[in-house]
Amino acid sequence: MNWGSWSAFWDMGGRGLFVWGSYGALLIMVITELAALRHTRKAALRALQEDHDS
Amino acid sequence: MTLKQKRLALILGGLAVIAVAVALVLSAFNQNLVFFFSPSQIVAKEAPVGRAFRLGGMVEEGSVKRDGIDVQFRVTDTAQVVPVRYSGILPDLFREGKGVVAQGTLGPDGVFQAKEVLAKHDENYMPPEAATAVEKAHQARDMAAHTLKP
Amino acid sequence: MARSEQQSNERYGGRWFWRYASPSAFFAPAGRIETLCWVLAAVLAAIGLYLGFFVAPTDAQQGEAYRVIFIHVPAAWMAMVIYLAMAFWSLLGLWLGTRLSFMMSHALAPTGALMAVLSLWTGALWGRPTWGTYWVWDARLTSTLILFFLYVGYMALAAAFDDRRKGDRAAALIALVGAINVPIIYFSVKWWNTLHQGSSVRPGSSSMATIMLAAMLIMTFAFWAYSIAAAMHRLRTIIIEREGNAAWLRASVLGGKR
Amino acid sequence: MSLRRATAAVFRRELQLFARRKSDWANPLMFALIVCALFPFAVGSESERLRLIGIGVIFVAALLAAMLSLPRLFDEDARDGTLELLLMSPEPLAALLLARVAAISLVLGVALALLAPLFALFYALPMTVAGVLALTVAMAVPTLLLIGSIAAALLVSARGGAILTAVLVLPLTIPTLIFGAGAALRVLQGESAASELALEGAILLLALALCPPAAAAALRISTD
Amino acid sequence: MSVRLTVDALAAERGMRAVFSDVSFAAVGGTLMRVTGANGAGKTTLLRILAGLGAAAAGCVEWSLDGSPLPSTSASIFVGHSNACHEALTVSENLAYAAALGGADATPGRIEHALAAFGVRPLARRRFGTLSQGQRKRASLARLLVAGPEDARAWLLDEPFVALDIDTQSQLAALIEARLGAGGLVVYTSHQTVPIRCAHAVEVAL
Repeated sequence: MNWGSWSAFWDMGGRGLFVWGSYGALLIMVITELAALRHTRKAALRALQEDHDS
Repeated sequence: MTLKQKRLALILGGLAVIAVAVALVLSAFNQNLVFFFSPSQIVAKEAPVGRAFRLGGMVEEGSVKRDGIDVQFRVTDTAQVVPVRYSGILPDLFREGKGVVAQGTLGPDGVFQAKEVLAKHDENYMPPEAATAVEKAHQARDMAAHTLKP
Repeated sequence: MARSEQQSNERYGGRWFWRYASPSAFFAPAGRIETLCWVLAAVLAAIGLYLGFFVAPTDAQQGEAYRVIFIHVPAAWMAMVIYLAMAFWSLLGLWLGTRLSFMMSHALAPTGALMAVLSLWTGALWGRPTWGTYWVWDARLTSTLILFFLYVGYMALAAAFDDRRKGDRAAALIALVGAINVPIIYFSVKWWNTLHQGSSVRPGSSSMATIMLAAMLIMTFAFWAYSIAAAMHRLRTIIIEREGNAAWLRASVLGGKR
Repeated sequence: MSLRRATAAVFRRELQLFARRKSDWANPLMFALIVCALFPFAVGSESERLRLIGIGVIFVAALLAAMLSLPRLFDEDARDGTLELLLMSPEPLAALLLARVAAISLVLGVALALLAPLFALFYALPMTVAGVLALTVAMAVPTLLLIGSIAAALLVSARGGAILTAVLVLPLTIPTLIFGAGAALRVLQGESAASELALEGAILLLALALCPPAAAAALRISTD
Repeated sequence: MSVRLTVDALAAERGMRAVFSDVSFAAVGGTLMRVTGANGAGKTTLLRILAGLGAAAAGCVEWSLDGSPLPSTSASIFVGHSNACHEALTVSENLAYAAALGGADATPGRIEHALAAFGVRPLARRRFGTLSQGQRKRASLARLLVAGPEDARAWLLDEPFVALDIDTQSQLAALIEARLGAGGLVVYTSHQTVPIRCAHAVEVAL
């Protein structure tokens, strides 16, 4: 185990801003993409459904 | 000429043009290309005076002297040494014995005045000339050590 | 001259790959691949992050800052790999005229662009503490930036046509032109300015400790799985959008709900 | 024989059009001139500083000016129907497109190359640099037009053509920009520019061989 | 010379929507073929596919001359809705350009002859942009004749009689008749019924 405490873990040897900035960006981008994927799928299904109903 | 023959002629023409292009590229790479100057080249006065260029090599062990934000160190390719002056914050990876690239000008006193110092964590990162020189020096030292041991 | 799908179908009808080259046949397998890859991505990412943060030791030179490598390098690789895959599907689409190939390239592009942005962003945050600068105009950085531009150009071009068939083929052509140009750009930028270190991944050599390398490779596989899953999801959405009139699709998508 | 006649006809027509409508070549030149004149206002007028940025500004201005004339390649033809003549010709389309780009490059390339030394005066660059700059601009303009012809062909019938052309074309012209401006920079620093010139030429030749077929394919796609 | 056109199970789509499908017919030199159909039935699309300007969604188009196959682009002259003339060039420059692209050598005599057939000979040296609409139409139709009588290409005419006055309509009809008499193949679309005498008339309804 590398980290004595949580604060040491978040601090990353003084480089926390850079490390967590990177991982945070990854998280935000992945969440954004997943949301976009969901959104377009829902829109496509809705269009299909409306097309079907009418 | 039929359409097919015309196409063939055009394709052959295109290939010929590409061949000439490749020849030009090869001739360009044959000419002397300098991205970095090594300390040996600077000592041999191959580098321009008064114009900005890049100096590549290793930071000599024990040569770094800090004075506030002013730093002086020497860059070596194990054969020759060039003193460097720099004022500013050095990157984390700047270590004695590690690779460094400094951009700046060579003063008339023979001291390299660096405007920017960039460091690398990897030995691969060095001017190719310096890398081979370092490697050769290491080999020579190792061989000397081996022969002396018994 | 590009063939129509039907012509290709007649000509290559007997080949194995043809069975899955139509949207209807690939819709269901794509769903299964997608599910598998989401699971794989999550599991691999968990293992990789655990190894990267709790097992891999602090780097001797860079301290903790090096831990960015576990996402930076995979993202940079994926940005390139996805572009190659996109160009490959584009070539196949132009050559054989298969609808599915174009859909595949469209499905890959946004994820590829995301990987390019991610590798630039993490690279900047890693470069600041280690090299001493957020950005240098170095060959690899610059060509990743240009790769991002090419992704954007591809997506913009595909969206610029009202006629979808035209948009497909036009975007495919630009993807191929870009694929030819990327190496040229890379070498010219390299010539222009070289700063990035050589690649550190050579198993067995001392440039990277085994555990660090293992964490990075596992993260790379996680990125692969994620990219495939995202692309498959997008592919299925595109099939739903485009093949909305087909009975099989209505049956499989809407059938259960009504 | 008929191939030569067809390409000559395309080439001649383009020159005739330039002769009849002066704005086709005058506007890009004015654009380049104005861009070059704007920069000193932004960065200051000391000749030391101007010399540093001069080569880059002149080169980028020349490329942008050439890029502005890309829509001229096919848009008008698509509107008046002459594009159909080109597409229906039994001669290889790539050769016809090459003839057309050659005519435009001849006019714009030579004009911009002749203006480059004038721009060099604005930026206090020595005459030797101006000469190399003229040469590299003369090579870069055809390269850009060749690469651009692919995008222009694709966007004949698409929305938002002009901006999208820039987005697609400019990243691909980076190599020619690097070596073209690099050659002039070398001469400014008193070194030999031979290798940069060779590479600039190599890129032009590659574009010459690869772009016309791609542009022909692009045109077939977008007019289909 | 004997041109032959074979169309087999042709289908076309526009923006992913099917325009027509399963169109098959064959025609040889000397045939006048009229393509009919409502607006949006795909008449222009069919002609563009025959000319090699558009791609078919399915099926094939084959041209042959005396038994040997021809690429679509060498097999026909297409006259569409646009005049295919640049406004800044003179009429004869425009015609010479069209002829050179078509693979023919257009001598000034030929061009004048072609213009004369449509009664616009004096316009040869005028800029196309200065002509009236009717003059433009006639001048652009002269393109059909510039290559000369030995030119074997089929004529594909999309609404050729639109915007023509009665005189010009009959001039064009006469030229089409002459062409058919010489063994040429003419395919056209038209909403108007302009009488054209010919031995072999076929109608394709879309």
